[in-house]
Amino acid sequence: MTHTVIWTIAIITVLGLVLALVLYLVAKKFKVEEDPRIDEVEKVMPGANCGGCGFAGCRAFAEAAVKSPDLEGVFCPVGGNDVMAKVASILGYEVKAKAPEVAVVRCNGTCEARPRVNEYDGFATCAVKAALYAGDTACAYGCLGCGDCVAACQFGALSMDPATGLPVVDEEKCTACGACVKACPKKIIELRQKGPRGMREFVSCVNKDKGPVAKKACANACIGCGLCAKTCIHEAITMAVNIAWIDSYKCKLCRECEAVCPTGAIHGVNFPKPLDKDAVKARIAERKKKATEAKAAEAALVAEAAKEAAHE
Amino acid sequence: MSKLIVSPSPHIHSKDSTRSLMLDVVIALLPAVLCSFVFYGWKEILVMAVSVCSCLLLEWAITRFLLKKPSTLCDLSAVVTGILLGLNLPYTTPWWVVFIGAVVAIGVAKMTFGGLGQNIWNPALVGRVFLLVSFPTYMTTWSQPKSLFGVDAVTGPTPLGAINEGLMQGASVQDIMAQNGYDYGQMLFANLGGSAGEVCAIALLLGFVYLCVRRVIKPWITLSIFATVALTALIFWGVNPARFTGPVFNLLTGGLILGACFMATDYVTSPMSLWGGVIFGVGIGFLTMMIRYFGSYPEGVSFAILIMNSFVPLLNRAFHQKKFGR
Amino acid sequence: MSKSTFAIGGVHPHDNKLARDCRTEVLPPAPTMYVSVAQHLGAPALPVVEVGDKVKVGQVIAGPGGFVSTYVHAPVSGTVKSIGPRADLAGRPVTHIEIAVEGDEWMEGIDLSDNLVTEIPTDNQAIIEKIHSAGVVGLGGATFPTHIKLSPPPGSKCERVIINGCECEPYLTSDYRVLLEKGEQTVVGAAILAQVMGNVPCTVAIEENKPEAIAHIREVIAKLGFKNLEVMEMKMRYPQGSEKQLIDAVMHRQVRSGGLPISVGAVVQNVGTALAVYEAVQKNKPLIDNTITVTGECFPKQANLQVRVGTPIRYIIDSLGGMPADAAKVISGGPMMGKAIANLDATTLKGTSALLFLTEKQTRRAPETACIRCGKCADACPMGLEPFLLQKLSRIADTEALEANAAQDCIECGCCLYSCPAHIPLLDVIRTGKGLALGAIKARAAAAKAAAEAAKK
Amino acid sequence: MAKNWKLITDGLVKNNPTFVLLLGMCPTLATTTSAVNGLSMGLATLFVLVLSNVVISLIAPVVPDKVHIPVYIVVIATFVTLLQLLMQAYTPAMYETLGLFIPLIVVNCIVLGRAEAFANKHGVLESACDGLGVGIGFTLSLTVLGLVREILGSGSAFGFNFIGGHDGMLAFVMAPGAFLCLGYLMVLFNKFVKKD
Amino acid sequence: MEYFLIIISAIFVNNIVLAQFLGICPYLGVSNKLSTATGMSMAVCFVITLATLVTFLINKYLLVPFQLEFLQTIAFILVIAALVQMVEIVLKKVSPSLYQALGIFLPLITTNCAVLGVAITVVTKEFTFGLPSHMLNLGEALVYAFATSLGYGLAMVIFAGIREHLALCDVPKAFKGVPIALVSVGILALAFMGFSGMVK
Amino acid sequence: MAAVSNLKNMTLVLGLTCLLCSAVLGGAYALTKKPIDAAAVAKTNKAVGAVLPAFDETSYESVEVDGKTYNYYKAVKGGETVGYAVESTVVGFGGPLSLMVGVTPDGVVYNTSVLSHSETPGLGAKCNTDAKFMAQWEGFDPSAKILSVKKDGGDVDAITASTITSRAYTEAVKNAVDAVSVISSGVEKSNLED
Ligand SMILES: Cc1cc2nc3c(=O)[nH]c(=O)nc-3n(C[C@H](O)[C@H](O)[C@H](O)COP(=O)(O)O)c2cc1C
Ligand SMILES: Cc1cc2nc3c(=O)[nH]c(=O)nc-3n(C[C@H](O)[C@H](O)[C@H](O)COP(=O)(O)O)c2cc1C
Ligand SMILES: Cc1cc2nc3c(=O)[nH]c(=O)nc-3n(C[C@H](O)[C@H](O)[C@H](O)COP(=O)(O)O)c2cc1C
Ligand SMILES: Cc1cc2nc3c(=O)[nH]c(=O)nc-3n(C[C@H](O)[C@H](O)[C@H](O)CO)c2cc1C
Ligand code: SF4
Ligand code: SF4
Ligand code: SF4
Ligand code: SF4
Ligand code: FES
Repeated sequence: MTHTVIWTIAIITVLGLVLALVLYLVAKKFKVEEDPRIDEVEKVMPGANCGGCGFAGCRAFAEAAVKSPDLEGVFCPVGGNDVMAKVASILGYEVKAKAPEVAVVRCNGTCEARPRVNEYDGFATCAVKAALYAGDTACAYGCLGCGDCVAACQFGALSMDPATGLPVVDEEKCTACGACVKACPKKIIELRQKGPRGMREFVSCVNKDKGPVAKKACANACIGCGLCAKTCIHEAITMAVNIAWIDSYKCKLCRECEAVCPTGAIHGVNFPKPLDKDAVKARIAERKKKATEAKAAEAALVAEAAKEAAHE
Repeated sequence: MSKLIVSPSPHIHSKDSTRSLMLDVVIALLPAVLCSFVFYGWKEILVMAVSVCSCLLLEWAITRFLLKKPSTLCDLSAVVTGILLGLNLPYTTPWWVVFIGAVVAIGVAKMTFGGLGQNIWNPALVGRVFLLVSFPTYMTTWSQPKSLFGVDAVTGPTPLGAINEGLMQGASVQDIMAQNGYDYGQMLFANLGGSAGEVCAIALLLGFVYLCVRRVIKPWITLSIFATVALTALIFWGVNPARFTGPVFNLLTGGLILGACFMATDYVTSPMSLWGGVIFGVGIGFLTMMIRYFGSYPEGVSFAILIMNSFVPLLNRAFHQKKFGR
Repeated sequence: MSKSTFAIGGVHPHDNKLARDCRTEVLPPAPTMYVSVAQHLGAPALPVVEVGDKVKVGQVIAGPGGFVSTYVHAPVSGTVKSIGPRADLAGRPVTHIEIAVEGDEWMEGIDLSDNLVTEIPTDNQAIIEKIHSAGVVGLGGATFPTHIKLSPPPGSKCERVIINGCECEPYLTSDYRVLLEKGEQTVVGAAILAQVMGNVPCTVAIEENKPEAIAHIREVIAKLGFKNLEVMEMKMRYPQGSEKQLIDAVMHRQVRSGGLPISVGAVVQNVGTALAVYEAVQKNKPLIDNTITVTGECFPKQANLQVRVGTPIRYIIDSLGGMPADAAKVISGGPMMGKAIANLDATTLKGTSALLFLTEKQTRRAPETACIRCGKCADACPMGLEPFLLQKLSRIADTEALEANAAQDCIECGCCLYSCPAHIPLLDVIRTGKGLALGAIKARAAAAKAAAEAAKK
Repeated sequence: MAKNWKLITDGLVKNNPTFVLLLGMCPTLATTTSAVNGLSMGLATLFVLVLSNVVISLIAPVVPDKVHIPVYIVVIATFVTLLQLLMQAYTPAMYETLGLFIPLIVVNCIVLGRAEAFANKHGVLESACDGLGVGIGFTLSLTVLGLVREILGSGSAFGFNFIGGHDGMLAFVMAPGAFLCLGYLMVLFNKFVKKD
Repeated sequence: MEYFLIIISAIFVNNIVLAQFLGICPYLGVSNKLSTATGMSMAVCFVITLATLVTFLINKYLLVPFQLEFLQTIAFILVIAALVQMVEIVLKKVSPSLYQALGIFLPLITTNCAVLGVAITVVTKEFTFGLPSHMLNLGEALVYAFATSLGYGLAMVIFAGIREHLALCDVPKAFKGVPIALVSVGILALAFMGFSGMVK
Repeated sequence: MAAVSNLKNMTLVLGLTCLLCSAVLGGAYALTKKPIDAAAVAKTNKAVGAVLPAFDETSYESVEVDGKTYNYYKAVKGGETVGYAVESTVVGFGGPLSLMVGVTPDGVVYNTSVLSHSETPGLGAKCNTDAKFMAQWEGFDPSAKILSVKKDGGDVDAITASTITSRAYTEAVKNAVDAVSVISSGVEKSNLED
């Protein structure tokens, strides 16, 4: 009996020692130089070697993480976010701080504003539809309404409004990843600065047709009249091919452009109060009047000065 | 003028639809179904009715309540599954066993994968094999049928069952055949016991020809199964006729024709390319014979088809259509 | 010779040649014509006239806008009213030149007589120049500028010219009418093409459902005594008329993926193109009109019309009795390859071959159901592709797999979508996949070129 | 205390080894032919899990990196062998039923996984609680799976036959039934228990 | 003939995954792609065969003479763990390409109960490939181990094909991922029951 | 957190762990050896006891019949052999079918039990559970009844739909009975020689 016990101890211990020794020697002899960060990352991994991450074990994961430029698609389901944060800190990645942006839909061709002149009967995606033709309204630039952008958004921030046939952005959910911008074949969605308290001003139209044509196609179209650009004293608005564009970095949110737009193509969102067009117009008129007066005054002054000069 | 329709080309479409194809399969199965009614009578009608109805009911209920999708009953694929399941069961199967078979076929093998077109394994066969494994008693006992039309049908153990059993007992194949009075002519037209679908080879072949003529299926898979079974049997039988049964016997017995013509050819669960299909067929034929000769189950077609179904994704990867200019 | 056809795939839709026995009528020009500058494959032409200019029939109004591009001529005489964007057949804005028709005054030097000129000039370079300046483009559908096709890249050699008279699309009869009514001219045109390509043999390929045309052209060839011309009777099968398939059927050679027909020694030209070549070379007449089939069960009058380029579609419809109430779709071209027209105010182009009217019942797509892996699409695909797979890969935008499975080889014939019993919009989706694959190939080629250039430096 | 209690309950749902972590699949499938078998296997694993977690949390600080796996394995294997000896001595019938899968607890990824993921970074009590939670979670899942398979496959529950001595659907006591049951139970678990 | 029966039995009839329930975790874990599945299968083949060789000898010349069979579990797992680690280290140095193909799967294999399972089975169970039943000798043990791992590879490759296919399919959301994989293995196991009885 | 991985530490820790663990195991083995042996004996006794009348002790022996070796337990009560529990293995439907057949020295089957089988659950597996089938072996006298299934003209009632298993079972019993006749004839012979 004791005999067995002794042999047990002897065999297992010797086995253990021998293996440890051999392992040590082998590891020493066959040492391969490697990025030391791999070891570091491996250390913070759960070490379950479960393969759940899609890589063959935790070490393979660590290697992939070290190689990956941005840790995209490299995620350990067992360790979760905590572990990933540690991994990120080891590898020195930081979340880039970015001015908050949000997706904006630049088409306001609602079903009423833009009568359908034909009916699409193909595979219902904007990409296929756009490759085929201009769309089922007279506007060749407007939203096609098949919701490629909605499908592209992984965050559920987009949805189609059945009443207007246009996509709607849920500002809360939108992460400004830009997937929808890439997906839209009509280049209707733009990422814009979110603005203070979400307030922002933008032209909700991309129609490049001349005024009358655009107007005929869609009641809400930007007709390229340039009133807004003329009104804006901050020089935030530029005109290109019959269409206005507001630079969100220059815009001071005075809402004057919105008030003067004859078709309502300029949208202001998240303002605490609805736009009182008349008031703003009055303000503009006031300012213009003042400006003219000032000019007149100046002219008068100049004239006076000239007079005086002549006088002397 | 109403709005013009705009769509990408082409602007016209062939008359085929999933439903029309399935309908063709149902039509092709009618002779076999009628034969089984003639030979087995009202009990078989009951099995068939329970099978088809429960398949339809389950498909409807699952799409409606679990998947919350529009109903797919109209494509008739559940009817095909129901009929084939019915043909694959002994007419003595109790109704509730048939129902369980339908649950497995439609619920597990088909709808779990997402319904028509998504499944890997032939639903009717998964149902059948599940029952075979789960309720061997019901699936292997045969008793005297009471035929609807008074035709005298011969039953007993299936020929393959009898051979299997006889061999275990040490008898030679010839003895067993003689003892049971098996005769190939009889096998071609009438049944020798077994599942309803094994009843009449001619009726099944008629359906097969119909499907080929209507271009619903291509014959390669079926033919390569037949050829492989015949060849394998020929070799073994040639070497030792006392231990192994011969080609004609193997072609005519045990659901081989039903399996080869209607179940191995199911689009969803067979390879798409010509050569993939041939290898698929050869595999089925060979495995069938191996199971028949060496396995414990007397009948191998169902298992062979299911096993080869598992290889279909690999076959589809390995064999492709011949491309133009490549 | 026995009837020939291509090796793989293909479908057999009912040919429905309703207008086959209608003689070609000449449609007078509309009061105002709108001539598009994008009537050919490649860069749009650049207008060379100004608003207010007076133009004559056949006068150049727009010149080539690039290497792959060609001339556009005034189809009518009159005053240029405007030059600017106008919606084309697909509703997209394209520059059009608006001409208010005044009289019918032709440019000098254009031979308007009916007499057949069989004498072929011997200077091939001059012929190609003439073809170029006449703005001839392929009329088989692709509207590829013909003069480029006729100048093969150095090192490649043409062994056979094939005149494509298959007209395998259902309903279309314009090529058939051209063969019957202008057989002589077409044959001379074919002979010119054969000579330009180096006195090679020339095959006129005609499908078996047009026996009169086959007989007539055989007769004409015999009569005119062209030794290197022959007629080949083809089996009826769509898409026989597709270049690659036709070369396979006629010469039993398959153009490799990404290759041009000339790589197997073939040049394929449509019947209409041959006629246009005849008119350009022998008559100095630029490409300003073409034959259009107006057809459809629901359309009151079947017709083959000789129409000037730039005629508004609505004008053609009205002149034949107006839009039928039950027509739900109007197609420019045949039912398999044609483009659905979104805008009836658009005008005809050089390549417009037909106006087809279909009812909702004929054309409305059935709802898509699950793929049952029947393989019918793969059986039908003349390129040996696997549409069921390509459509799945296209939907997940797996560019690599798409390229590996040859999505770029798709000729967009529509056989797959036509045959699918599950009504899956295969071709719709595959087109985007093809775009992805082609994009990847081009990007790679560009990168390789850039690398090679960098290495040179 | 609340923290330790949470560790235990986490093992039942959030970290359920069978349905969430998908670890220890082999014994899960192989030994659940009946509820009692599942329960026994679960308890056996629980035993090893708790003890090895405790010991490993104790020795972890002194174990060099390069040999930590062999060391942990030796510890675990010791408890497994202990378990084997005890079962052989006192529950020989159950030992035979569970057969190969008792020694295989050594390689059960749950045990080593918990050792690596938890025990070597935490104190003794926490590790014990974690082992307990995960072990109970494992035991529960195995018992439920065993119960379902027993009901479907043999028409009995915990050995009590309720369909009059008839058989059930035999496939469920064989290999296919094990996979099928686990698959469907997992869906139910995700839907009704985890509710993510 | 004997060897032939062992091979058929180990690959088809008593398939290690589908009938014996061993090595399921990596089977479910790394069968998403055909390429990884093949790599893993080859690594498993190598390790199982090597481990069986070593453990068989240890058992025969160390444990049995001293009547220490009860130490099988601990001795075997120690040896296997060390062996796998050694193979990994050596492979990484000697043949980086082979390491890329196989080595990255090695850590997964230590916790794969198939290896220990086969090692223990081989030295404890009597087999009956035809009667009478007997303990395996070294040659048979190695053939058995190799064939078993081939069976693992076969099941793995088939399954990877199926999963790649399913990835393109419209599987109900609740079943996506592991549940549908389990249901699929279930049906696969059902199909493989057809082989039962081929080798008694 | 962990100690440095140098040779000393590595071997030390691993060695120590092994030492401790093996000590624990050795101890445990010593402690459980008795109950384990007892359990093993109890198991045989139970198996033998199930197929033979009461006995005091058993001895494990073997005999060769027609070139096949049969192991058996000879049960002795009060110095007198009360029966033989023969291990008999044949091929059943799904694989080997091993029985323990208890036969009294006069060649009558006392009882049978299944040691192992691989028959189909629900069919052949019933040979281990079907009360009617199992009961018929108690006191089956091969000299009075024919040892083959009814279908083959014998007196054994087969399990429903499992003729093959029943046949195999019957064959195993027959083999055991034959073995016992050899054993007891051998015994008689040796008695005579004495
Ligand atoms: C699917 C398909 C079908 C076609 N069918 C015809 C046809 O029937 N007749 C024809 O002339 N061209 C047809 N074409 C166009 C030919 O491929 C080829 O472009 C044309 O014959 C070249 O001559 P061209 O340059 O004179 O147009 C088809 C093309 C495709 C892709
Ligand atoms: C970018 C491009 C370049 C081409 N270059 C040539 C050429 O050099 N020679 C030629 O014979 N055809 C050339 N082709 C014409 C094509 O081979 C083909 O005839 C044309 O696209 C019409 O064919 P389809 O109607 O079948 O589509 C070119 C086509 C494209 C799109
Ligand atoms: C799935 C299945 C399992 C079977 N299992 C057994 C079995 O365990 N034992 C047996 O004797 N026969 C078994 N059989 C064989 C059949 O039951 C066979 O028909 C029967 O043994 C002979 O019929 P009989 O017993 O009614 O005369 C099995 C058959 C099948 C299909
Ligand atoms: C030629 C053909 C054969 C079929 N064979 C079967 C069959 O054997 N079993 C079955 O359940 N369904 C069969 N179906 C119906 C259908 O394809 C099957 O239910 C699908 O596998 C379900 O996804 C068949 C359909 C066709 C067109
Ligand atoms: S796709 Fe990205 S940018 Fe667009 S709405 Fe969604 S989250 Fe915002
Ligand atoms: S915004 Fe763009 S992508 Fe979105 S529905 Fe409109 S056209 Fe499609
Ligand atoms: S459209 Fe493309 S994929 Fe479809 S049949 Fe034609 S060539 Fe093949
Ligand atoms: S024809 Fe349609 S249903 Fe058939 S394989 Fe192709 S895509 Fe699938
Ligand atoms: S338990 Fe067997 S591999 Fe995980």
